[in-house]
Amino acid sequence: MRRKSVIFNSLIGAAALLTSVLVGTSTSQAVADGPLAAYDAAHAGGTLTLVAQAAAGTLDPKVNYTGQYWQIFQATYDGLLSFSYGTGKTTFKVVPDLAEALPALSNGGKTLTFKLRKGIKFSDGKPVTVNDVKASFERIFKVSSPTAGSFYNGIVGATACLAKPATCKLDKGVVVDAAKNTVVINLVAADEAINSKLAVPHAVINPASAPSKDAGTTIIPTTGAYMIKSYNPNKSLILVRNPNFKEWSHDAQPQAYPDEIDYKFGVTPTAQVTAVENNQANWAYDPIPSDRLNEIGTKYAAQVHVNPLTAMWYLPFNVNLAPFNNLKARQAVSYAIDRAAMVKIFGGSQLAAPVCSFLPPNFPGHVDYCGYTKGATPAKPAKAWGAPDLALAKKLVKESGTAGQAVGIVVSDDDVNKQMGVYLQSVLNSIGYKATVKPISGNIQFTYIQNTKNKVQISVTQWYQDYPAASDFLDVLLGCASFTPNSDSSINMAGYCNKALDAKMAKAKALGVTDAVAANKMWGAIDQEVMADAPVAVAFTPKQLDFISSQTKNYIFSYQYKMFVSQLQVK
Amino acid sequence: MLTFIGRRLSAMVFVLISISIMVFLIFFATPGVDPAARIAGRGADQQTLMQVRHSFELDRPLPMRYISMMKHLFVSQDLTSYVNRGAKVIPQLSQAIPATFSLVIGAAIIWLFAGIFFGILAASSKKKWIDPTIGFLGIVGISLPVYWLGEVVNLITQSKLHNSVFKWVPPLGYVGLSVDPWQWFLHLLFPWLTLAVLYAGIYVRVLRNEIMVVMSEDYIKTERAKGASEKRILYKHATRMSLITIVSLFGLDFGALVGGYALLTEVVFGIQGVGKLTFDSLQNFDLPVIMATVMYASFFVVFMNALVDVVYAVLDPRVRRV
Amino acid sequence: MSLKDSSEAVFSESPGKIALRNLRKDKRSIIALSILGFIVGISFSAPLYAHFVAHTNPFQSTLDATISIHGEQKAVLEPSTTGLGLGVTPIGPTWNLGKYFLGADGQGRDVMARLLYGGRSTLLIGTTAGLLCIFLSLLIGIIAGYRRGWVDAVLSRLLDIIWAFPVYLLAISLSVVLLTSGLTIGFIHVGPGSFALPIFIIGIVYIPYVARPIRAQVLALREREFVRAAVGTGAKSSTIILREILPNIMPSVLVFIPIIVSLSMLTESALSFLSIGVQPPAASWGTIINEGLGLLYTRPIVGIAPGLMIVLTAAALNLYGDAVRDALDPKTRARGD
Amino acid sequence: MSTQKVILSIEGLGKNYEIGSAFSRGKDVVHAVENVNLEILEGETLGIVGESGCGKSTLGRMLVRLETPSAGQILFEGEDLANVPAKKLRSLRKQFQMIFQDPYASLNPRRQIGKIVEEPLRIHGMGKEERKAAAQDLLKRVGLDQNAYEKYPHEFSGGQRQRVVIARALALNPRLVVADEPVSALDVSIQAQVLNLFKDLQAEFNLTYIFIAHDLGVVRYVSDRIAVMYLGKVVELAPAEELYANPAHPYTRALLSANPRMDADDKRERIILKGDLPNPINRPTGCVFNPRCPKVQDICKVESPLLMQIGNRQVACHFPDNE
Repeated sequence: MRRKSVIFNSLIGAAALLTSVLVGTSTSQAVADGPLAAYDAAHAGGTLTLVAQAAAGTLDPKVNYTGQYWQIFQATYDGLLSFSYGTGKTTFKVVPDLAEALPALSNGGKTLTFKLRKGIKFSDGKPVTVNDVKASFERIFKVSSPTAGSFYNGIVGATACLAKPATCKLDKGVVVDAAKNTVVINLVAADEAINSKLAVPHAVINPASAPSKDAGTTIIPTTGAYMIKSYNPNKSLILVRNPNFKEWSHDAQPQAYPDEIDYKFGVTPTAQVTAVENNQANWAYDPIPSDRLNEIGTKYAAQVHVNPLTAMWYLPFNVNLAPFNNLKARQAVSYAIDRAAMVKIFGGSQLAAPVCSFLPPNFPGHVDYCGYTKGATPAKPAKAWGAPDLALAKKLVKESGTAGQAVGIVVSDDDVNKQMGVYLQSVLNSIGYKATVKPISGNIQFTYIQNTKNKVQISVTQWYQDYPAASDFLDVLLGCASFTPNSDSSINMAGYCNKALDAKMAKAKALGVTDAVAANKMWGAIDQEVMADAPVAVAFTPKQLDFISSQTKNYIFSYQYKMFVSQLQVK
Repeated sequence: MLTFIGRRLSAMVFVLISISIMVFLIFFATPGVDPAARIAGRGADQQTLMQVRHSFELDRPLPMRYISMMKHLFVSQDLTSYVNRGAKVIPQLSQAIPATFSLVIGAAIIWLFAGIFFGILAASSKKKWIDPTIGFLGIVGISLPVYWLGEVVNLITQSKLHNSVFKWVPPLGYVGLSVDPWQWFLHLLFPWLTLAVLYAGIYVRVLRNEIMVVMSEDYIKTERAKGASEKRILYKHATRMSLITIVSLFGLDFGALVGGYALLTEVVFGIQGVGKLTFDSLQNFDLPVIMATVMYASFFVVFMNALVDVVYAVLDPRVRRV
Repeated sequence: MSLKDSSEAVFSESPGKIALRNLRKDKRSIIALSILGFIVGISFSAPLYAHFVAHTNPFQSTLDATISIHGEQKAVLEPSTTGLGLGVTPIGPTWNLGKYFLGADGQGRDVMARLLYGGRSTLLIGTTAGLLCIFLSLLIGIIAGYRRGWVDAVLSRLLDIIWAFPVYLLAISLSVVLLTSGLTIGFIHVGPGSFALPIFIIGIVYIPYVARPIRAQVLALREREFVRAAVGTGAKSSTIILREILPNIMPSVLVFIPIIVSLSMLTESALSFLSIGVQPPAASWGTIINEGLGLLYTRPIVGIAPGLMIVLTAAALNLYGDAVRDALDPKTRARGD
Repeated sequence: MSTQKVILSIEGLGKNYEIGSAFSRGKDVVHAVENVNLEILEGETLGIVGESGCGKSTLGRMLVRLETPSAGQILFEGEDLANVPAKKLRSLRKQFQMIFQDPYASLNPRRQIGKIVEEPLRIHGMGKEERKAAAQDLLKRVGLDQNAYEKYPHEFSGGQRQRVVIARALALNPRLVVADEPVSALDVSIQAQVLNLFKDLQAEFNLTYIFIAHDLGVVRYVSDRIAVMYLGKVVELAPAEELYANPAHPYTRALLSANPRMDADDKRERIILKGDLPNPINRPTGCVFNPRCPKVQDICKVESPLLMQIGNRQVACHFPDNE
């Protein structure tokens, strides 16, 4: 998942299997994998105050696509399945939530059968029924959920719903039986990642009476520990305990500690830090401004939590436009960029690590390798990135015949991105291009660089995983299907389309349904093959830094949604 | 007089319509600004994109979109934001207005008092050093970039000296007067002072010069010849005449500030006023909010302009012919 | 009125010369001009400073540079080594002209060199925009005031629109267009990142401030008898405007110039502060303040120094403006002389 | 006199202003000048007198086309100045010039005297050296010092300035000069000098003057004929001496009696006018003078008297004096 403007989003995704070991850092508390500790009623109560620069838009869980609110939705809404509470890698596990158990598969993985828990009520007092479940799935299409066409298009009947959302009926795709309290979901084809897709907020269960368009700021009744009291995007989001909530699964939706959560908006990042330091707020949402890092790392070290993210910062080249329609030109830049320098701009080696594989560390399919470091080639990669190779880069530029060409670098206009742009300009100039930086508002940069009409040659962007399957990275970002010329929604910014690789990726996906380990091995090979072609240059993988006030206790990091908000203790 | 007011009103409406059309056209001429993809969400497929475009009327021709937006803004008053969907624009605006008024009125009181006091002092003081000193301070006042001054004030009160002298300074932001009058005052104190510095500088200079000009007029010389005391002349004639200038200047400045010119001060001090709302919506390319704030802002600017003109016309009928 | 007999006076001075003489005698103008001269001087010698004194390229990132201070090798961008080791802090002021006199910014570049280059941009943009504004205002003010009627009505409404138009919206939108693709209007092409953008925006924004008083003056001058006399001699409109009206509005125009240039500079810095003015890696005082904001807590000098330069320059311009005004119209000068 | 050539002939000349009124919706019309008929003879001086606001200045400005008439004709050598194309008008302008009341406002403070006097010559295309010589000559003729050429208006007194103004007016060698109260802003001691200058120059340049004043004394001194105006209308037109000796219109009589008497043997009683000059927007019906007229009769309130020839004078009154 991409971060929202200047803001880190949570890493969102489900871990089917995480084979690689998480990279430990000196600052991240080594936490053993395990279940959530038992509820300690002595610490219940109080008001938790969270601060952020801006609200994250609509409050409709089926439409909102930001980590900022997905973190909140975990404590408010429930799906049939959800990501587990717990510690360590447990937080990547999908567990049954409103369903009694994980689905029973039949029909070659194409049919999923759930049994709905009994006795759960919405915050408005009405019981959760199978009809609500069916309506909720139809609602995904009715409200034009951003993932309707990518996550849920495999449900039988989805194609018609996508074409005509207003009259969406999933009579064959989601079959419910009120008497037996069962829900059967029929897929067109088996899907390796279906459990994860059913566990994210876009698949939560809303009352059948929820509006059939984006609810925006109107409040939809919840099932979780909290319900929403009020929402004003320019001021605050207030959550209070859901009076109808009774814990049914300690893993899926545990009882919460604070009585109320006040999420305040319109506080600048530096004011957020000050507020947390002065115990006026419990937690700062936005990244800590670089000039405050040293201060909190020394004076407030005990309140800082750093954890790895499966995400990356990368530079998409436009492979259809000079000079980067030339392989050597792309490789030259990949060799030339000093990833350590970029890490420095980001905040130092404690907050990010250089990488050059497309799949980030800790990600299914990731292999430790680097083809673009001093003394290595894509064919003979090193284990890790060491240093840039400017001499080789200059040579490649000369060989490519693109030396002296003008290159525009399009970056967002926030501090860090702009600095990345300025740095890249220096690098591109030093290897023989005439580079200019074009910083544009972070709110449109992401769509701007996608549209081929805008003729962007190279840009800086970020990707934070959606669900932890290699297909999400490689297929979504570099598959032929993700490239639509002249559209603002063409996530394959490189415009890279390699038919042979596409076929391989399809094969790997199919293999994933039956043999995840073998599939991931295949993805690893695809990764190296793609990077030899260098449609993008990967720079580094960032880490998550949480800064909480001294009076805030019980910080638990979730690999899925970052910090568990409902488990923080203020008493 | 009625025809004059009528003419001013129709000119106002014309200006407002022109501005709204320009804002609209500039917005849609900006590349990459098409809200559909941002509304649809990251990586939305082309079908979803089309659905969103349709439901936000973005697939209709520009003039239709303009009329529809104006209708939602002024007639049904239910225009909603592109970014915070479902959030109605007009309540957002009306919630921001008290903060802006608090900021501007407070600052205005300070700068008017300071400006008038020092202006008269500079023009009347017998001591040789006072006039140049006040003149110098006035120049410094009008030369300070307000955003920079704000940041330096924040650096001092929020960080460097926050743990000693300025412990009592609350964090940045705004607290409503009705919520807690004392906190309202504390939160706004430094923004007031920062904003007032510039205008106090202007008013001191204008008032001093006006008084100087009036004092050199013939009728004042006559008064002097008649033996009126310097003080009496100053207060009765000079100050009264000069205040007419100050009042009209104040009208224009107040209109402009309430209409969003306090943007930088609001941004720097994190005050959720109209300026900040405008700035945020510009950053977000949130056209409905931009349109509402721009209409509101230009209304105030144009309205105060017209009001000052009308007041002038009442005082001096010749103006009406021009 | 002068009661001097004409036969006695040998030398004759034009009002302009008298004003100039007044101005030369005015201490304020001497102080202001020395400050301005100094600032312009050092700003335009920025390349010399960067090249010969600091030996640095202030537009090139040097994230891994090191310098030696007192024989000790130090990284320009120093990763934190205390506590959790979070963050990277640029080197602070060394007060050594050759080596990062005012320290480094987030990209490891010499702040002093950038400050001088920034002055160049700010002065250039401020002056050009100010003069452009004055020129356009003269054009609009004179045409509206002289032609009157519907021409005046149209131009006055145009001024109303500019006056009420949200500057920042115009700036942000135009900058997106210009930064990404450049803009071509007729034969004028504004390239991406060009200084023409801020100059153009600022030059337009302040037109109503200047054009309105000029229009009012022209309206009044038009009724003056010497203008009527010129009409009576059969002079063409252009002749009347150039020879009779223009010389009589020049004093107010001269008073406006320093004020508008100072305002333009402040606006340029505000636009750059909001990231919509001068674009990186180029510097103006506003962009340096903007960059300095990210270092306000660790290296406040990066943000404070350019602010002080702006205050100093604007104050000198305003001081000079005062002196010019008093020289042209001695009424407002302090009593007693 | 009838042998003299008519240089300018005015027929039915009128000027209206529209003004937006403060408290009414419609527009009001001010009749500044209404239906004036005059013939001006070559070489004569025609005085125009009246209270301020009677339209005499407007009339004067219309004669040299600094104002556009709303009605009527101004015939100058067969051209109707009221309807002449702009370009033609510019070239005709050198034939008639105007001198204004305020010598301070009449000179551009930012130009040298010489340049001011030269300007008309420059406009009409005279070479540089030639016009400098001409300007210096003119300055000499109006009685100014040689070095005046280099000076600026602020260095001169009112009387001197008015001489400059005259010099400028004469630069183009005009045939007709309209002087609008040319001496009323000057000290009494200077007035006589300037008036003498006017007289001298008239002979020298063969000029025709239209001399506008509110002061009957001044007009009498220079004029051959005098027109008396009241509320935009000419109420009496007569040879100067006859007018003074024998005013026919009650308004003329009132004006004369208000004027301080020079001749001690004048035995006419003083006539004090009742009330003020009426508002030009709400003009009285019938004879415009009727509300203030000492001899007012019923007909005066209904019917407006026409200007009628009586002897060698013209009077617009139902009951003219005929002593």
